[in-house]
Parts: sequence; C-alpha cells; structure tokens
Amino acid sequence: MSFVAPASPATTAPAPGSTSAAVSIRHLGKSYPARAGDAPFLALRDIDLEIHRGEFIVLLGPSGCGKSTLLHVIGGLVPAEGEVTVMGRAVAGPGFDRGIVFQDYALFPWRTVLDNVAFGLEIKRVPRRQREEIAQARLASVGLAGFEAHYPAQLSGGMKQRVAIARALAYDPDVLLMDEPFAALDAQTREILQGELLRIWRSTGKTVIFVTHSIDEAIFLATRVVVFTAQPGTIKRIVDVDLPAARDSGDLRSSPAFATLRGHLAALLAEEVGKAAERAYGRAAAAAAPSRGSARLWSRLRSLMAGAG
Amino acid sequence: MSFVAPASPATTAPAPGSTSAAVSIRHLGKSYPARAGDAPFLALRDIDLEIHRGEFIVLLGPSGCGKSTLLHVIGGLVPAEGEVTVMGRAVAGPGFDRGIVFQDYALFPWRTVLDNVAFGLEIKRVPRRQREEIAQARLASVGLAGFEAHYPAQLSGGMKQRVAIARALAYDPDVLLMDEPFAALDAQTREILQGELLRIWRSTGKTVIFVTHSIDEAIFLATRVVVFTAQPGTIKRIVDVDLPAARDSGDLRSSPAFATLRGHLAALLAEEVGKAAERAYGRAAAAAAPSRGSARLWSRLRSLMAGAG
Amino acid sequence: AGPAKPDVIRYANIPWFDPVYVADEKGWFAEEGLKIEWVGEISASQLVPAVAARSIDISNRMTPLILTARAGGAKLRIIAAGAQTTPELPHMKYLVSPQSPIRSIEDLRGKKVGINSFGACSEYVLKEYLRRNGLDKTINFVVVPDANQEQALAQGLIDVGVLHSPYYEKVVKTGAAREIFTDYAVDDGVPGMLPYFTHEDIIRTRPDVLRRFVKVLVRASDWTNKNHEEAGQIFARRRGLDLRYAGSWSYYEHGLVPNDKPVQWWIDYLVGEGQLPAGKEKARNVYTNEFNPYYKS
Amino acid sequence: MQGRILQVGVILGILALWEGLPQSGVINPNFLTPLSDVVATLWQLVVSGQLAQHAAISLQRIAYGLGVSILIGVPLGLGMGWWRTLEQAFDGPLQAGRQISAFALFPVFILFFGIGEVSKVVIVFWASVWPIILNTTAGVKGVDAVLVRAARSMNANGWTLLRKVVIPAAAPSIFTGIRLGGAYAFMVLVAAEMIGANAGLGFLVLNSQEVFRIPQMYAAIVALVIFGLALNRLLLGIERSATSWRQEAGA
Amino acid sequence: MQGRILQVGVILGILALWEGLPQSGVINPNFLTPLSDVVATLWQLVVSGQLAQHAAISLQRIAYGLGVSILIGVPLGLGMGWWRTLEQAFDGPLQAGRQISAFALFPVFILFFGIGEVSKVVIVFWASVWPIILNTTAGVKGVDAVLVRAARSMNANGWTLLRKVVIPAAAPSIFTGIRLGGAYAFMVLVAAEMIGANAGLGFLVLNSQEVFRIPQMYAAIVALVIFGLALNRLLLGIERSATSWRQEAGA
Ligand SMILES: Nc1ncnc2c1ncn2[C@@H]1O[C@H](COP(=O)(O)OP(=O)(O)OP(=O)(O)O)[C@@H](O)[C@H]1O
Ligand SMILES: Nc1ncnc2c1ncn2[C@@H]1O[C@H](COP(=O)(O)OP(=O)(O)OP(=O)(O)O)[C@@H](O)[C@H]1O
Ligand SMILES: [Mg+2]
Ligand SMILES: [Mg+2]
Repeated sequence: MSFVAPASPATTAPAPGSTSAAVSIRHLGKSYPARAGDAPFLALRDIDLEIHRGEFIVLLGPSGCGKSTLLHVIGGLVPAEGEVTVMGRAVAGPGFDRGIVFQDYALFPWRTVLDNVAFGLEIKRVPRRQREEIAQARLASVGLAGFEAHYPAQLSGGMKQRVAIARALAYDPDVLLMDEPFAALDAQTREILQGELLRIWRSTGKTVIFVTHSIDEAIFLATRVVVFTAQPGTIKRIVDVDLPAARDSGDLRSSPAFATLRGHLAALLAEEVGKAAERAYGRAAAAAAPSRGSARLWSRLRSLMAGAG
Repeated sequence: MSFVAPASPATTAPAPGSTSAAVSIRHLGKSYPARAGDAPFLALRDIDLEIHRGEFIVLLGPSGCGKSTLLHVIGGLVPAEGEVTVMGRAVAGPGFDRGIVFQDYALFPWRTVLDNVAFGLEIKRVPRRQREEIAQARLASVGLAGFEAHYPAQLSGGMKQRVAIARALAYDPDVLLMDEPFAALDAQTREILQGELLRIWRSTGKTVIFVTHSIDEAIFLATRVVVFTAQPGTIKRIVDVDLPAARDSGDLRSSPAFATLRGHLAALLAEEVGKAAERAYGRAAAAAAPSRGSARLWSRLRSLMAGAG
Repeated sequence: AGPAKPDVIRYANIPWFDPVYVADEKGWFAEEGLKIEWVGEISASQLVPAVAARSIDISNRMTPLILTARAGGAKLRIIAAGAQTTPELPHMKYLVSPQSPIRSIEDLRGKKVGINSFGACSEYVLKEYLRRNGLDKTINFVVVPDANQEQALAQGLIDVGVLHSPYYEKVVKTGAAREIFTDYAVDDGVPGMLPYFTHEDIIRTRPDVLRRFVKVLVRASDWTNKNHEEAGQIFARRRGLDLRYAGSWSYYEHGLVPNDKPVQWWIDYLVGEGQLPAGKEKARNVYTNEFNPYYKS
Repeated sequence: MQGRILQVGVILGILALWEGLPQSGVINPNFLTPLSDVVATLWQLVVSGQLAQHAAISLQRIAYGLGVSILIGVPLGLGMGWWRTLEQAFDGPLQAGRQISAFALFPVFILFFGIGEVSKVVIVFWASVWPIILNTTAGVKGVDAVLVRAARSMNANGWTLLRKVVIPAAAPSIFTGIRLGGAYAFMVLVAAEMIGANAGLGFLVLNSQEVFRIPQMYAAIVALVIFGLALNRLLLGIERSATSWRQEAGA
Repeated sequence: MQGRILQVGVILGILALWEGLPQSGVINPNFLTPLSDVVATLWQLVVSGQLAQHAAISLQRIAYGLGVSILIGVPLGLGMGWWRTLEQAFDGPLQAGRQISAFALFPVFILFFGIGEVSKVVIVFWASVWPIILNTTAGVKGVDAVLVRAARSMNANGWTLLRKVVIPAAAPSIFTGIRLGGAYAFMVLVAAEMIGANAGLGFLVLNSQEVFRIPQMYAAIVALVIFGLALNRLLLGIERSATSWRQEAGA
C-alpha cells in the first residue's frame, strides 16, 4: 500500500493522449482580470493532471486556493490558459459528458424542486414522463421525496444542497464535478449520501472529481487526493489512496493506515494554510495595523503545523 | 462529568425570568404558510429552552429540522408562536443585542469586503475611521487581510463565509447566532477560527448559539448541545459538555470522554435521520415508485443506527 | 390710461394672418395706451379653452366653435367681426393635386376629403355645399392637420384637401395643388367670418380696454385692405414664414361690425346638425357692438 | 385589510373631490365637469352605441400596436441584453429613436405609413416599444450569472438557455416593461388619432375639446382609463401566473 | 470590436439612406429633407445662436420636469414597493393616471397651470414620472429577501434600511426608469410646447412645420435627439458609477 506519490502526474499517469484518460490537464493557468491599478489576480498556476477513467479524484486545499475555479475550467464554464481535454476532446465549453454540483447550489428559484432536478434531462430532450420519473427517483435517493412541489426558497440549506446533488445525478454525465457537495449536511445524511455516491461510482464507472475540506471524507472516497498550495493554486502533492479492504469492512476509521494517511494530509494542508496566513498577515501589516488577536491567532498556526508534520 | 441531561430544560435551567437567562424560549412553534391544497408546514413544535449568559449552545439536528428557523426566530426576523425573551426582554424584532451569521452568507454584492464587514457598525453609528479599523482587524482575524477592496462575487465560497463571520464579530452583539459558520472552510482554517471564536467567547462572556453538523465541532465548542428531532423540529435531548481540561490540553479527540460523547450524539442523530428517511421513503412511495437504489440506501441506515445505538 | 403704464392684453401668436401683428408692428396699440403681451403659440384647438380659462384675453376663431363653447358653458362673446370670405380672399380653399380629374363639386362623389378637424368650418361648410348637391352621404372625411395636407395630397392619401391660409397660399403658389372652389360657394361666404372674441369677465371689468383694442383692430384691418402685400410681409416676418409664400390673405369690412347674419347662419346650421339645442341661442347674445366705435345703431 | 380600506378611501376621496369641487364652484365646472355629469354623459355614449364604436377601433389599434411592440421589443431586448455586440450595434439608433415624438415625425410617418390604420398602429407601437426594449435589456443583464453558469454546465445554450433561464429570470422586468408600454399605448392614442381618423376614443377626446364638449371629453377619457386599467389587470394577471413562484415562495 | 464595427455600420447605413432616398427622388425631398441639407440648416441655427436660445429654454423645462419626476417618483415608488398598504392605496389612481395623455387634458392643464412655464413643466413631469414610479416599485419588490433579512438582523430599519440596502439593490431598476423617463421627457417636449410657447426645440419643430420650413423641422428634431442622447449618456454615466460593483465584479 503506497499512498504517497511524487507530485509529477506524468509518472503516475499513462502517456498523454491515452484513451484511458478521462481528463487531462496541461500547463493550466487562470488569472482573473486586474482591478484598477492592480496586477491580474493569479488563481491557478501551471496545473498538470491526468485523470483516468473511473477514478475518484478528491481536491483538497486551503480556502481560496482555486479548487472551484479548476472545476469550472474543466466544466468549460470559464476560459483559462493551457490545455484541458475531457474524454480525449479539448474542452471548448460545457458538454453532456460533464456535470457540476456547484458550491453555491445555483438552483433556479422559479422552478419547483422536481423541475430543478429535471432541468438537465429537459436539455437532453428526455420525454417528460421519463424525466419526471428519473427526477423523482433521484430526489428519493437524497431523502427529499415529498418535496417535489416546493420551491428552493422554501428549503433549508442542506435540502437545497441535496437538490443540487440530485440534479447532477439525474443529468448522469461521464465526469461528475462536485464542489463540496456534502458541506451543508448532517453527519448521518452525509454518510448515507457518501455511500450512495460510491455505489453509483462503482456500478457506473463514472469519473468523479470531488472537492471537500474534510480529510476523512477525502480518504473515504478518493482513489487519489490532489493537495493544492495556497494562492496561486498549484499542485503540491498527489496522494494515492488504496484502502478498499478497510473501507468495505466498515471500520475504516480505526485502521492504522487511515490514521497515517490522515496525519500526512493534515500536515500538508496545515503547511499551506500557514503560508496563506502568513501572506494575509503580511498584507494586513502593509494595509493597516492588524489586531493583536489575529496576530496571535495566525502565529499559533505555525506551532500547530510543527506538531502535525 | 455528567454529560447526559434529561430533555426537560426546566430542570437544568434556573427559574424562568431569572436575570442570568440570556435567551429564554417557551412553547415556541413555527409553521410556514400552507401551499395550495396542503396543510401548513410545521417546522418547529413546542420548543422550551433556557440559555444562560455566557453559555455556548450548539444545535445539532438532521437537515431540514428547523435549526436555521430557530435562529431566525431568536434573531427577531421571523414571527412565531410562543414566547422568546432575550436578556429579559421579549423579542419583537432584531436588536443590537443579537447578531447572526447566516447559512447563506447574505453578503451585500454592491459593497466591498471591508464595507460588508463595517455594515453593522454603520448602523450603530460608529465613526468611519473607527469602524474601518475594527473591520480591518476582523478581516485579518479571519485571514482575509488584503481582500478589503474585493467584491463578494470575487471571492471563493470559504472566503465569503469568512467575511460573514467577520461581519458578525465586528457587530459585537451580546448573543451571537451562528448558522454553520465554518461549513465551507478547510480543516485548518476551521480550527483556527474555532480557536478564535472560543477566545472571543471566553474573554467577552458572550452567549453563543451555534449550528453545526459536525459532532466533533459541537463537542469541541459547546457547553451544552441541543439535539433536535426531524420534522417537525422538537428538542430531543440536551447534552451537557464538560471537558475543559481535555480541551485545553490540546488532545481532546484522544480522550475517552470525547469518544463516549461522540458515540452518544451520533446515535441520537442517527435515530432522527432514520425517522426522517423513513418518512421521506413513505412519502415517495405514495407519490411514485422510488428507485430500488434509494430504497436500499435508506434502509441501510437502520442497520447503521442499530450499530451506533 | 396714462402713457406711463399701458393696459396689457394677453394675446397668443396666431398661426394665420391677423391684423394684430400689423398694429403691433406699427405701434398703434401703444398710441392707445395698450400693450400686447405675446404669450407664445397656442395650438388652434386650445385657443377657445385658453380664453375661456382666462389664460389669454382675446383671440379669434370660427363662429361655430364659439357657439359650441358657449353651449358648453364657456362665457365668451364676439366683440368684432374679423376677416370675411370673398371670391379672391376666401377663408378656405378646396384643393386637389394638379393631375387630379376632380374639377367641380360633382366629381367629389365617393372621394376622400382631408379636414383639420371635425366640428368646425372645414367639415360643416363643405358638408352644406355637398348637401345642396345631394352628395353629402357619399363623402369620406378624415382628419389631417393643415400642415400635413399638401403631403397627403401629393401621396394620394386624400383626394381633396380643405386648406386655410396661409397653407393654401403656399400650395397654390408653388403649384403643388389646384383650387377647385372656395367656401365662397356657400351663400357667398357668409359663414366665412373669422370673429374676435373675449371673456364676459373682461367685458364687465375692462370695457375701455376692449373699446381701444377694437379701434386699433379696425385701423389695422383697413390698412391691410389697402396694403395686402406689405401686411403679408409683416405677418411673414413676425411668424418666421418664408417670404416667398407671404401674400395678402384677408379682406376686412370697414368697422369690423358684426351682425346677426353670419352668426344666425351658424346657429341655424348647428341646430340643424343637432349640435345646438333649438331656440336657446340668439345671435344678438353672441356678439356685442358695445365696444365698436364704428357701430352705428 | 388595512390596505383595502385605505385603497377604497383614497378612491372615494378622489371621486368625492371630483364631484364636490366643481359642484361647489371652487373649480369652474365648465372645465372640470362634476363626476355625476361625466357618468351621465358616458352612459349616454354607451346607450347610443357610440362608445362601442369608438372603443372597438381604438382597442384594435392598441392591440396591433402593442402586439407589434411586444413581438419586436422583447426579442430585441433579449438580444441586446445578451449579446454585447448587438447592443453596441443598435443602442445608438434606438437611443436616438426613443427621444423622438411621434408628433414631430408626422411627416415621416405619413410618408412611410400613410394616414390609414397602419400609421396609427405605428404610432402606438412607437410610443410603447421603448419601455419594453429597455426593461427587457435591463432584465437580461440583471440575470444572476450563477444561474446562467449552472444552466450552461448542463449544456443549455442558445435558444434553450434563453427560454429556460434568461426569460424566466428576466420575466418580472419584461412584464414591467410591457405594462408600461401598455400605458403609453393608451396615452398616445390621442396623438395617433390626430391624423386620418374619424373614430376612436382618442379622436373623441380631441374632437370634444375642439367643440368644447368638456363632459364628453371627460367621458371619453374615463372610457380610455377604464380600458387601460382592464388591460393592465390582464397583463398583471398574466405576469402573476407567469411568476407565481415569487408568491408561492413568499419572496 | 466586432460590435463597434457593426455599430458604425448601422449608423452609417441609416445616415446613407437618409441622404440617398430623398436625393435620388425615391422619396419626395420636400417631405424628407436630405441629411446634408438638415446638417447645413442645423449649422445655421447654431451659428446664428438661435439653437442655443431654443435649447436653453427646452432643457430648463426638461430639467425641472424630470427633476420633479425623480423627486416624486423615486420616493413614491420606494414606498409602494416597500409597504403593501401604500401600494394598495395608491395603485388604482396611479394606474388610472398613467393612461391619460397630457394632451387629452390640455384644457384642464390650461385651467390649473395656465399657459406659462408651469404647465410645460407639468406636462414633462406627467410624461416622465410613470416609468420612474413603476420601475422603482418593481425594483424594490425584486430586492433579494435574504439581503433585507441580513440588514434587519443588524438592526437596520426604516430609512437606514432603505438607504443602505433597498436603494442600492434596486438601483439598476431605478436608473432604467429614470432613463426611460428622460426619453419620454424629450418625446413630450413637442406637445408641452404646443401651449403658450414662443421658443424651445419642440416649438421649433411645430413652428417649422407651420411655416413650411421642413429642413428646419428636421434640424430641430436632430437637435432634440442630440440633447436627448447627451442626457441619456449623463444618466448612464451616473448609473455606471453608482453601480460600479457590477462591472468590477464582472457580474
Ligand atoms: N420560507 C419557507 N416556506 C416554507 N417552508 C420553509 C421555508 N423556510 C424553511 N421551510 C421549511 O422548514 C423546514 C426547516 O428549515 P430550516 O432551514 O430551519 O432547516 P435547518 O434545520 O436549518 O436545515 P439545514 O441543516 O439543512 O440547514 C424545512 O423543512 C424547510 O422546507
Ligand atoms: N470572479 C472573480 N474575480 C476575481 N477573483 C476571483 C473571482 N472568482 C474567484 N476569484 C479568486 O480566485 C481565488 C480562487 O477562488 P476559488 O473559488 O476557486 O477558491 P476555492 O479553492 O474554491 O475556495 P473555497 O474552498 O473557499 O471555496 C480566490 O482567491 C478568489 O478571490
Ligand atoms: Mg470553492
Ligand atoms: Mg439551516
């Protein structure tokens, strides 16, 4: 069981252009337009990543490092420099092969829950009866049967998020891009949906790219975890996860391999959050005197990092 | 160390009307208006809760059980039946004594990050220089120094959430109502902000009512955890948390008391999610034939429940 | 009225020829201790309401409009006869495009006629003429403002245009239209009087001002009769009108003394049309010669 | 409930002033006809069948004019809100156009559209199309980018994206434009019926002014207002049912 | 860039037709003066100082009329969008009012406001106030309830809530209303200057028709359009700087 791979994706992935690559990213960079009198904001720099068909990739990284941006780029919603191919074709825009669960849900307020879930199927021209059946089934699978006729404004935060998940599942793309899809859910519902997602992934052979902030979730779901650096986001390390036996036995968390992996990922992340904190603190010092509290706070992080590493 | 209290709040709280009560809730019920041809939707039923000054209360419960609704009622934003008093005064609307971090952030898109954080201070008529200093300090304390001039649309999900937190902290109310404030943050930033929140809570004696889905977070932060039942939300159990020594030593998670508490809360919650699932499944059966997958999925929950209990 | 403080008369810039322009140009009002306060242009349809609302003091429009306004409760009275229709200088001309086969009243059968409004001279005089020739039921009237009639004729949108001066002057002079007949055709132009009217309040409170106004008006009218060309030039200059189209437009009977005949013609006509109740209005009450220094009873 | 009472109060107050002020002589009743007389005159117009005749032709003009406004204005507004290119291309001429009164353009209108029904329909169109274009454009520009992004992620584009996302999201704004357009259609009826008309409510107003039949003028105006209100109600009903989610969601 | 080219193309196309159609005789040049003659006439009006004189008085009327529209329309719209009671109370009369053309009410306007500057300002006001009220009301109703809730949670209410949340959130819609109002102000100028005017661009349009100076009529219309465009630019500039976050945020 080797879970630490070198950062270069070239060594872990087959030759570029291989038909087994679901998503292939090369020299990707993304900067947001300059604000008046400022340099352009560099969100992602020099990302190289080869994702095989059927992989379950989890992206981990500090807040604001560019994970959502990367999903949007792969989804074809945002232009970027560099090269992204999905299923062998260069990405020029969105396609039926990719579906996204957005971090901010992005439900259509004028559509009922059922019609929100059926949206993608409408675009695919699935006949009404059929798409309503699919949508209803997907809603049931996220525990929202009975809420078909509600409007998004009538739902709780977690319920909205589940509608967004059901919408992407109903859309049934080859590559599923999920941006913190379970962040607003209680632990139990989350576990159920994690299970459901794994079941779908296994039985359909979909490729999943999944953003989370939970290291446990990452280990539980991923075949590989991609750890990002703080702004500008680059790939810091790619970590293989290979714990199928422990996962299926149901007590993954108590396995020693899990604990080691957890510690390793935590240390990698702490390092990056630490850097981000330092930068933020430095900028704040330039702009105005920061409060003593925050100075104390972020410096505490460094000791935390030392402990984890 | 007794962490399990009976559900009746009357026994754990001082006499009603006591000056030490920060928030006192009696016979609270909330139903949303009926939809055409439907009965009104009962979100909360018969909530009784006495919260002392300086307490850190965490609300735990399945998605959609009414936690946000309860915060909004206490915040004076939503009318409800029953009685809510804050600092001895009946709640008739919002007040300077309460501040909310919303689950959906609710940032003003036309205001810069700095001006969003300073909003509450403007309402309080704090002079410009002073409120900008406070806002800047609060932004630094959530790791966002340097982003003062950004607009919300230019931020990542986690950054927006941190702005919302900074805004409530800058507003500096006696009672802080926080709706899953750390849900969109990476583990490291989350830990830092948990620490910062505890520091503020301890040094100012604020009362905090905090919604989360993380049992670990609940135990780490709370003095008492209130567990809700699924819809309609009622108080299922109130659990005292008293682990100060373990918390300060820094290795709370490895303490056996933590593990016991964790298991107990998980079992309580699993029971409720299970009920909700059953109901949803039942409803779905009435509406349309649910997919086999979801049936299997939610039934798996019952075994999970059995294991946890 | 002392020379130091002249009496002010609020008066609108009338879009057709008006001797008031001449008198003002020549300074004759000042000689009588009067001062015309030009309030600007008021569209023709608002001249009667403007006098009735006391926004202006005196104006001139066709008799039927004064009669219907009185019937509607407006306290108006004619104080001087204005221009008269003569064969050479009519109130209205009936025009067709140069190539049109229409030559006489008989040719109008089934044709489309443009008039500037219903309920006044444009409609009624022609209708009367048609009736006398048994054609009135066959004609289709549509409203086209005078300013747009040349264009409507040229585009063949109407067959006949009913134009007042100065519009008919221009189209006839430029050859854009051909005259088939004038309103003199009906009772030798009796209904063609364009009288001056004012409000009863003024008659009551400022009779002296009215008397002097009519006096100057008669002086200017007489002068116009003798100096048509020059009067036309004065008007054209005042209005900013192209001098090429400036001519003499109106004939005034000396004294501008109104009488029963034209007024009664209109009363009878409007009663016949059902526009006025029978027997309620008497010509004598519609006008007054009290302020006319040339009136000899 | 309170609103209802106030509403009835305000309306009754206005009607009472309308009756009382001229009756008591505070205002010259020759110019402001007392309400009761106006109603009586209106009733006569109804009984004699004149009103039906005038209203029929005017409503037809409004239906065509406003219909064309919607058919042209909504797609144009959608296009201009969506494609910056299109907006840049047409913004200038449209901005220029909407300053110009149909009045000022009578010669041009006559030149191109004659003095028949077409020119009246065009004048109604001219007055009512601008708010429809402008509000539609503004509505499209205000559509939440997040929703467009979500729809695009599911491969919605072109006409589908427009129909399923942009139009529903901009609908409140589009309807505001159409209702404004409807009001201006009625407002301009008087001007439209200044050329080449011999019937219509606007014609009736003008003609009543000309012959100083002030009660009839008011009766015609009241009729115009009643039909205008009916149109507004109709549009509001369509708007409500098209954006029912707003009410249902209590947003 | 493509948009720019298309824009210039469209404008040049229109101008070319305007010059070519009458020059070639396809259209009678007596009714549609060729562009070059219009420009020459306009230039003469500029040089002789006449244009400045007419424009000054018209712009003053528009400034007052539109100013009053904004001062009355925006607060009224805010109130009606915010308090259902107020909307219920005034909606009826306002809906009725906005169907009525100033034209239809000329005799009444003359009675109440005379034939001086006041009546012209009132007519400009009457034409321009409705889109301001309607769009402001619609804008306020469309404010995201979530933001109002957030502001209320920080004890913002009444005037503060209005100023700091409702107005900024509704600003795009309010500005759309004001720009529409500005266009109608120019549109109605011709009508406003039909009673008791002896100067003004609208007067010049009408008067030119009456005195057979068709080129001058077109020159006056062009001047009207130019000033209207300038006003629109100005309002757009204010709007842009007031809602700069939209551009900055790329939303
Ligand atoms: N405006 C509304 N109209 C109708 N029903 C509503 C409305 N707002 C919330 N509800 C319903 O009330 C219930 C409780 O919602 P609430 O947002 O309080 O849940 P929650 O406990 O915060 O859930 P989560 O953890 O998912 O955020 C839900 O079932 C929801 O559907
Ligand atoms: N439209 C935009 N304009 C300018 N900057 C932007 C824009 N969108 C994102 N950014 C910046 O790009 C960076 C990356 O944002 P992104 O949303 O991809 O982060 P993330 O990794 O998803 O963070 P989180 O975990 O908090 O959601 C952030 O620093 C953000 O400020
Ligand atoms: Mg993100
Ligand atoms: Mg919630």
